Amino acid sequence: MTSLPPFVLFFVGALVVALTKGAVRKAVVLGVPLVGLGSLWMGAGQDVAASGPQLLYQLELIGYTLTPFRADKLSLLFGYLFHIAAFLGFVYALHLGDGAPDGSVAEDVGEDDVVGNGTATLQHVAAMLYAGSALGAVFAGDFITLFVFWELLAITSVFLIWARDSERSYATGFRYLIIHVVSGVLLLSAALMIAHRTGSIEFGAVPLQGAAGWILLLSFGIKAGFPLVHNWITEAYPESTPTGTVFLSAFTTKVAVYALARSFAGADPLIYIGTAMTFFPIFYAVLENDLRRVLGYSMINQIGFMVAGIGIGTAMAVNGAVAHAFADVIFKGLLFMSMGAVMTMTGRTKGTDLGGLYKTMPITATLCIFGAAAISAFPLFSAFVTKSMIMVAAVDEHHYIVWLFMLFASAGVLEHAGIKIPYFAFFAHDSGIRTKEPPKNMLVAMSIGAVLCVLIGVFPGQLYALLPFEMDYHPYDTYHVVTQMQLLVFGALGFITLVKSGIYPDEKRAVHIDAEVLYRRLGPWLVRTVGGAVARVDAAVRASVMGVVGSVLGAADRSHGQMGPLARSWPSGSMVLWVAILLAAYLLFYLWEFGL
Amino acid sequence: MSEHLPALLVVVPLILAPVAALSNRPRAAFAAAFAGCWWALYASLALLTRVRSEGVISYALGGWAPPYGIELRLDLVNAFVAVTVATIGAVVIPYAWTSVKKEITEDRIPLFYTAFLLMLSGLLGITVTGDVFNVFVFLEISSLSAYSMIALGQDRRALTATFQYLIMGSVGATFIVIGIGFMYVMTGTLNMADLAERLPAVMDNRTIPVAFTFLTVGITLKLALFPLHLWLPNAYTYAPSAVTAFMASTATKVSVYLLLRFFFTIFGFAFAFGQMRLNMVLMPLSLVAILAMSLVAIYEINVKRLLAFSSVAQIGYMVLGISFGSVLGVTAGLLHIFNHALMKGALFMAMGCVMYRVGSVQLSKMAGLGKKMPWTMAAFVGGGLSLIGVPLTVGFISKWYLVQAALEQGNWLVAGLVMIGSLMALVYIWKVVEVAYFQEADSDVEIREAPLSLLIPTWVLVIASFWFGIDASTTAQVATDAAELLLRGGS
Amino acid sequence: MTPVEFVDIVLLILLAITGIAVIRTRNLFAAVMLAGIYSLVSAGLFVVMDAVDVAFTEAAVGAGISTVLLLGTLALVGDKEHKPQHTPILPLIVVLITGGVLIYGTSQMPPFGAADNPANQHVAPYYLEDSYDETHVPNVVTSVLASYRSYDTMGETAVVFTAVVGVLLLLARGPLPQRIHHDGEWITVRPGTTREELAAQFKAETEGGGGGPEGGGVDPGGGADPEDRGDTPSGEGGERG
Amino acid sequence: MDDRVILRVGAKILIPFIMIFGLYVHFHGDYGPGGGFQAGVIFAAAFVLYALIFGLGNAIQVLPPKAAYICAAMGVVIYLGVGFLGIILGGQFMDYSVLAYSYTGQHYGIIGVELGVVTTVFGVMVALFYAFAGRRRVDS
Repeated sequence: MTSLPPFVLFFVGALVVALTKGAVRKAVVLGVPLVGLGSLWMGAGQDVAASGPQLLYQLELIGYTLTPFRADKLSLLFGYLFHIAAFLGFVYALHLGDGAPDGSVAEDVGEDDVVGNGTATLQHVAAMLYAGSALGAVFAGDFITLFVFWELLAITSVFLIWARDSERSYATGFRYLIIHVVSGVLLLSAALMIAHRTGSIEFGAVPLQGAAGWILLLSFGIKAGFPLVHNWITEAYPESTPTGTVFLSAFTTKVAVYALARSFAGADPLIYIGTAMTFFPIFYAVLENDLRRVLGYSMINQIGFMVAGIGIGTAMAVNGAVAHAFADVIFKGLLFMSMGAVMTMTGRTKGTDLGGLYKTMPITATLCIFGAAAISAFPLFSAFVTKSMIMVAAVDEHHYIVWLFMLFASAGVLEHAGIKIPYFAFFAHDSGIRTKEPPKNMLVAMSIGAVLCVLIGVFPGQLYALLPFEMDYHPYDTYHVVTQMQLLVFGALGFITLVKSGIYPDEKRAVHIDAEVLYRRLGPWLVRTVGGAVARVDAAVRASVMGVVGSVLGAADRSHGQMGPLARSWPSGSMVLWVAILLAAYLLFYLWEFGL
Repeated sequence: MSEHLPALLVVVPLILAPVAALSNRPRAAFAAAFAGCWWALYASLALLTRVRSEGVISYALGGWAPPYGIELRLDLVNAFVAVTVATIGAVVIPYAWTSVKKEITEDRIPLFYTAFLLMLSGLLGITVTGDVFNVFVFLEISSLSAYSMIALGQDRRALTATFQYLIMGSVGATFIVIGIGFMYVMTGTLNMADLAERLPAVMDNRTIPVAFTFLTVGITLKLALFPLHLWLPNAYTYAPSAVTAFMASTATKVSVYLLLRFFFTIFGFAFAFGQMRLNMVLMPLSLVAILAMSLVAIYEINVKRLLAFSSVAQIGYMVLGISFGSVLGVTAGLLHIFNHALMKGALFMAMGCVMYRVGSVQLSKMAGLGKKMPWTMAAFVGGGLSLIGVPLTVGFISKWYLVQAALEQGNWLVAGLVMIGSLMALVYIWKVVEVAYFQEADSDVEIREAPLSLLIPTWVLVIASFWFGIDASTTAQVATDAAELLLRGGS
Repeated sequence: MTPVEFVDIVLLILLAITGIAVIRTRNLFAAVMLAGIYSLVSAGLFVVMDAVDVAFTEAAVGAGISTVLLLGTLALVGDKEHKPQHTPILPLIVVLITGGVLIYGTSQMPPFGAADNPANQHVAPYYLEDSYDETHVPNVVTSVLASYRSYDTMGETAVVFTAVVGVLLLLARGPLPQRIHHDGEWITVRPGTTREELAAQFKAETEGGGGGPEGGGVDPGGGADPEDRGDTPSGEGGERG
Repeated sequence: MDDRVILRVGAKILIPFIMIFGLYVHFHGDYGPGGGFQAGVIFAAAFVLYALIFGLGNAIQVLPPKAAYICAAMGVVIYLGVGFLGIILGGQFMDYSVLAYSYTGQHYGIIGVELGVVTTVFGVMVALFYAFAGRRRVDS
């Protein structure tokens, strides 16, 4: 028994959502992911288990085979994940269109909270299409199909940013769109080259040699948030609506991780790119005040682990990468949801504006801590059973330095995501804000997320069974648990020291740190120097690129703009003169070619 | 009857022209034009089917054997182009009825349809003939009728635009006839096949490159290859909507066909590309056309003019394909003739709808139209997607072949430039979408959706541009076969 | 120099003189008359080249009807030409270079009228030898035009018809609708509307809005759409002729 | 007008001859220079001369603009009709040989198409003349 391509259900669902209201719409947005998940599990899932990879609904296009639905273990895993993520996201966003949540929101919380019906429709439809596009991309069996959904991902998701309906979100969305369209064009370019070289457009492993491979890598890299092209993540996520960010965080980057795993498993450069990604965002994250942006940096950091795992390329590493992607969608979703809840109820996400919310939002605070524990890889939480696979694989393959960096980054995760997020939002100094728990559907969504985090952490076997490669791995041995606990304890100590000495997140006191733990001595210094250097280089590159672009555009405007010689109308006499000049030029050229 | 189709394809619309003029009633003239266009569609499709199954069709007019009499000669190449022209004619003519009633005074309407029929038969006549002088004769018919129709535009500037087109078009036609004259001097024949046979014997004479030059300049002027495109933007901008849609999708395409016919069939690939290195001229010019004209389009604020500049860029794609001188390249060029006709027809027709309701196609006047004219703007977006080259549209098929042709020759630079051209198309289409969908409309102006009689033909082309983007097997097959035929240098 | 060559040269010199005179004169009436003379001289030249039919047509159309039509046009637009703003140096240089290259390029052309020219070797001899047998028309030109290549002639007839369709579309049915600038708005005015009617129309439309415009406030077609800069061909006015 | 006696008398004498010459050129086209095109122009010239001398009003009474316009269109119909006749009688388009036996068919065909040409050219020339002459000066 096979099933329809999963995106179909979502696209049809989007149409229905656009046309319905109220209870029917709510039933549809919740039903579509659940029905989709069920049909995928019972249909293609069983077929793959029984008889291996399935290529379905193939058709011919100008001599190439399009495969809109390729099901194998890798794509199925992401397929299930995206259904779950979509379900969580829609539960979380269910209150949209009901007017202000609970009617209790303070007057001055800004425009983001009172969501009218029009915006709600836009968000639901966009989210539905977005999730469908992500599924389409994951099940694409060829580069053309992939390209279509790749661009659709960009186009549909940008509406989630624009849904905030402010000048800034509009500008941000536009930049977001441009970089993703560029990514798509690069993907298409690479596909053309690959088709030209191999005669096939199958979306499979691509050797990292020649222009095609590198262009493809760059295309995937933009979506995955590789260093220097990562800015869209930290720019766009904080600009979206509270509910929109939950969707954004789930799909785009994970599709890129999937694509990398599909095409570039075992490509060495990915190890170093991934390591860099785990590493550099930490400095930004520590300095950042907007908590949703902190989560954006954390996102890059987590993807870094996955990218490095894919780069290592062994069965365990790739398994670890995709498993971590699975876990990440859920715990990062949970964190974004908790911050979204805070934002919905208070209208703020700045660390300095918040604090002390645990008094009025105890449930949200608790659930947030669950997410924080998961991302920090506490034993019995999801990241512990997934990230460790990547670390182990790194050691197995003798990438010790990489392993050290990842260890450091893991501590950094605890620092900026595990502790900073819940601490500044719910504890720290009391900001005096008194509010309520968010709407019930938000709490339900967060609870499901938290339960999943724990379930994966406690019963990793279910997840492991879904992984694409066979392996024998047990996360709960003494060595792992002890190592991780040590790391966590020292990480926590570091944070406490920093806060108590009054130097967090202010950076001027770094020299006074009494250092016993390697990362703690290095940390502040790195924050100041390396982080600063990265920021300076980044800014310089950006400024010079923008300078060049600006001057090119200026020149273009002069020659091609309304009154430029290429755009304005010419007098007839000049036109004819021009023809005569060309006639002479052609004549001379041809007589020359002819041999005079 | 069916053996006379090659002649009837041209002369039925031609005789309907004076009939339309004599009827002197808008409705009757329209009926004549409608009949002529649909007859042409039927005849051209029948001919294409026949050519595909039986090979080249030769029709000796007056029963005189070529080269003494005039021959109509249909192979895959011109049958394909004839179908393109006739398809657009058949779709535009029902559109014209409503659109023209609004834009042209009623007493002019019968003569307008007369001119429309003359232009159609002129273009078809150029396409099917196997005689070079006959090409010139029908070129005159189509050009003269085009001038008069453009001049009917509502804006006074239509007159200046027509005047310039008249001057430039006449220069182009004259150059073509001078080139033909030189060829006649050197061979004593006007029949294309006969010319191809007799030219090699006199290739060492310096008159041949002169003929070659005049034909290059004349034809590239007619097809508006940069930098001889100067007549095009204003002509397309100020012509009545239906005329722009028809002209933009057919007139330059037929000139591209002439380029292929003259340089591949008559002069022969080896001479044109080997000795004269025509590609050295065509490739840089077409690349500049793609980049510079797309850039101009980005800055343009009159949407019809924007699309006109985009047309010049798109012509660049066709010529670029041809300039590769390979089967893949020429296939890309031929495919783009058909594909661009569909998408640009749809886009200009959508702008015609806007013109009908808003009375202007200035970008500033289009704010909020996405809500007020949803079907029109959706059609624009559909055509725009194709122009950008999004998969599942015809534009993608063309670009795919084009890039493959570039890669086949290891020409990475050109492949990259084609992609950049697509991005630029994205920008200028987006510019319109942004205004239409994301800007607030003037609330005090009441604008309704365009009437169905305009929307249906527009959407026929939009759907066709998706249909042939999804199932490109037929068009691609015909174009590939035609390209192979051209490169074999004969028929 | 044979007498024919002498006539040739005289006629060509006359042609050149007339041509230059047409370009030089600022009086369009004189230019039209000179153009007629130019046609007549060309007709003479065609006679010398044994192309009697062509000469006949040139005389009838070029020197006859076209002159009348051009005079008719002058009656509508006046007979004074604006002084050109640009010096003709650049065009002159371009024309000289192009012309020079062309003369060089065509220097290998077969000599005019030689029997062994390719043009006289292929189709032409067939017409000369066989056309009478096949059509019984003594004038080969007629049999070629009206029978062998009658499809071309059909096309030419259609061209002539197209010309009249074009002219009638533009001229014979009253003025074209015009876009005029009124009170900051561009509107389309149906043909046949007089200024008084327009003013009345505006008054009716702006009633209550206060102060309808004067009749003279209407400025038919002047200037360009302000939003549409760059669309108006610049310098067109100074380039006439 | 009345004082231009010489012009009027001269024109009255000339016009019939011009027309007869037109007929000659038309029908003699088979044997010497000339044919439908030239004949059409000559007829039109005679008419234009009449209009110039006796005024546009009189000319319009002789031949209304509409008639000229119909002539222009009818000529094309006649020409193409001869072509279609070829198909109807079982030959190719424009095939005169099927119109009658041997070269007689050629004669019929040529006379037919020349008639089309002369009608169109005459009609077009007169219509053009009317179009230009019938307009007022723009800037007056």
